[in-house]
Amino acid sequence: MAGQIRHTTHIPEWKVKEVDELVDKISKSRVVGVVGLREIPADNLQKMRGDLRGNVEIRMVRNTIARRALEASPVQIKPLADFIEDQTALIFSDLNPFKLNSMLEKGKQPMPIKAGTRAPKDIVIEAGETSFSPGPMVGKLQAAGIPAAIKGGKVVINQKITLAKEGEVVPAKTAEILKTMEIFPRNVGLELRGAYEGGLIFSSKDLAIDVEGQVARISEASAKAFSFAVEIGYPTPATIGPMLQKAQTKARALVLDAGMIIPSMMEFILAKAAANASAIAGLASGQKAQAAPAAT
Amino acid sequence: MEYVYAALLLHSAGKDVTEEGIKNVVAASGVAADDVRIKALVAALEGVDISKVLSQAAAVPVAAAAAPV
Amino acid sequence: MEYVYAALLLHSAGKDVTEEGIKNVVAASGVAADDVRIKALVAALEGVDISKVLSQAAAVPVAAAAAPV
Amino acid sequence: MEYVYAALLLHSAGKDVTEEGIKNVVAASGVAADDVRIKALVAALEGVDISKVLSQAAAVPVAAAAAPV
Amino acid sequence: MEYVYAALLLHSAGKDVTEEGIKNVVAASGVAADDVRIKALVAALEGVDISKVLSQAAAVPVAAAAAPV
Amino acid sequence: MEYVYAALLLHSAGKDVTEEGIKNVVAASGVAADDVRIKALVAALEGVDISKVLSQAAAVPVAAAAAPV
Amino acid sequence: MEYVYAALLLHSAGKDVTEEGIKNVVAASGVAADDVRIKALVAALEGVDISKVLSQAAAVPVAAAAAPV
Repeated sequence: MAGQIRHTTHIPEWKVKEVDELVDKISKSRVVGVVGLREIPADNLQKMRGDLRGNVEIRMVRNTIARRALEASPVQIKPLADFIEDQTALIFSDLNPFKLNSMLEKGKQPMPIKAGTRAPKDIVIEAGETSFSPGPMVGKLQAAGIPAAIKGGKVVINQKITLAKEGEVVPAKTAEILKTMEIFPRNVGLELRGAYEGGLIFSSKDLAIDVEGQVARISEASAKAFSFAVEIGYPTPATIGPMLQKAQTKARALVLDAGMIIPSMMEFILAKAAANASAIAGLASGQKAQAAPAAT
Repeated sequence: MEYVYAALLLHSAGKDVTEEGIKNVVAASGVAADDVRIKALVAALEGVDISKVLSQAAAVPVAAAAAPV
Repeated sequence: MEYVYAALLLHSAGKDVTEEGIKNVVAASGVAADDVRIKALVAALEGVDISKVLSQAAAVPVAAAAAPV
Repeated sequence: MEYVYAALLLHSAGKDVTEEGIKNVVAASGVAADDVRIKALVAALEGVDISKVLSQAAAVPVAAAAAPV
Repeated sequence: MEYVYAALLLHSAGKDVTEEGIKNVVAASGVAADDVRIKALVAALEGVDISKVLSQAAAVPVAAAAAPV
Repeated sequence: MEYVYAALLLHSAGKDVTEEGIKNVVAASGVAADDVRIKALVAALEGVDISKVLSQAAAVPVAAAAAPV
Repeated sequence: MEYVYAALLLHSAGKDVTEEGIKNVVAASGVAADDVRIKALVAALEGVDISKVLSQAAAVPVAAAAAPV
């Protein structure tokens, strides 16, 4: 809607040209993305552009221009405009959005956390030796709440400690000591906020590839399906073995519970009677306190 | 174990586990059913809650069996 | 296990687990669906509360699934 | 599980586990035998060494049974 | 273990495990029953839920017995 | 399990495990002894080395029983 | 879990786990397939050896299953 209001105002010729160019670029690209540029050091941006060349093109344009170009594009692409705010750029690629995202993630650079900002994840200091030599550093660490001591001529952290939980505001003292310890809790770089491909809009949440999660789901689903099939008694080459074993176990349990006299089971039956006897004998010999009666 | 499986088949099919039932089932398998063993088996089952025994036995082997597959 | 996966897919999608449903899903994977196996599965499912059996089955794999990751 | 018990009865009685055998045994218990389920069971048993499968089950529970107590 | 077996026999037969009961059973086997040991056993079992103890003991031997087979 | 306990009592008391012996012991517990079950038990125990089975059973459960605690 | 079951069905049927495959299978169940989720699943499974994952999943429950009893 904002776009429509702008249409009524006068637009300089150069802007129209830039928008047209972008619209053309958008229409020719497999994947169009909106990236956040906040806090990226200039040298890092340069390096990223070099690393990505050939796969990814970054276009830094004013937000109003980018927005106007997206709004002038086919209707499925328009929602990308919603991701434009603050310092943004448009990127174009032939990689699929997931690959594009992981490539951008890899290009991120660890950065010190600033005092007064929120921890992006739990900030944990591991126990162990540090690279510091004994001196005022021990006091500084201790002052920041890190259990440091000198051992064997080295500054050692005695135990693992969480300095800040995810989402907590990091105080100045903590930020300072993290910087000194060269612990950089933030990853700063091109932040893919949203991407368009083949009629679909992907948000950053969609794009984070959760390999472990999906593998766990696959394992869980297959194990569940397997147990399920055995439970309902559906025979397949995979389930028939366990089904037979289950039936056998049930039959044996019944034999033992009822004390049935089955020639092939006599050893089991005697063993069970003997185990029962040792359980009782264990109690009788004053071993009540031990929960494993058979053990005596 | 023929007789036990016969008893479980009957139980699983919702039938009473009787001497006659076991005899019929075992005989259907093509072996001669031994009356003494059947009587002994049915006597042993007297007062036994088969469903309960089976449900307690069930949990372990299903999973335990997974590996060999 | 294709047929079991198909049945669980249907159940998971909130659909009734029918012979036709399983057949369609299995066929969509590109393999020829075997009627005998489908019928046998549907017969085994008769009277089974799928959600309940799955939730009982769940205890095992959740833990189990953790390791392979 | 009727069909599985029937199969184990046959095996335990030293008979081959065939569709006909299972059918006879199940029918003798007084329930209608479902051909499709029998076919599926016999198909799944093809190439399976029942004695071996059963002996493997025996070994496992030793460990498995310990924990639940 | 004679006394323990006698106690289990009584329990299994649905009888109370008393000194007299154990004495009778042991004596019936043809050995002289030792009153002191019987008293000690009955005293130790006082307040013990034998069924519960056995059900806990049960899990093990089923499996344990598998090995010798 | 009455009959099995009776057999073990006899064995434990150093007596032969005979039909008569089992009958006497079971009867002493106050229940009517069932001849069929006794016959079946004695027949099934023929050729079984009770001492050996008990010593094997004793060896395994010790270890197995350790875990459940 | 529809998408995961679809992937397992394809794998189990010997087919490649592709976006199109999952889409077809899920659609055959009668629910609208969510392209974004399918793409995310396929992207995550790229390079994952499903057979290996499944064989590990199968092996673990042996131990894991003991607990729920």
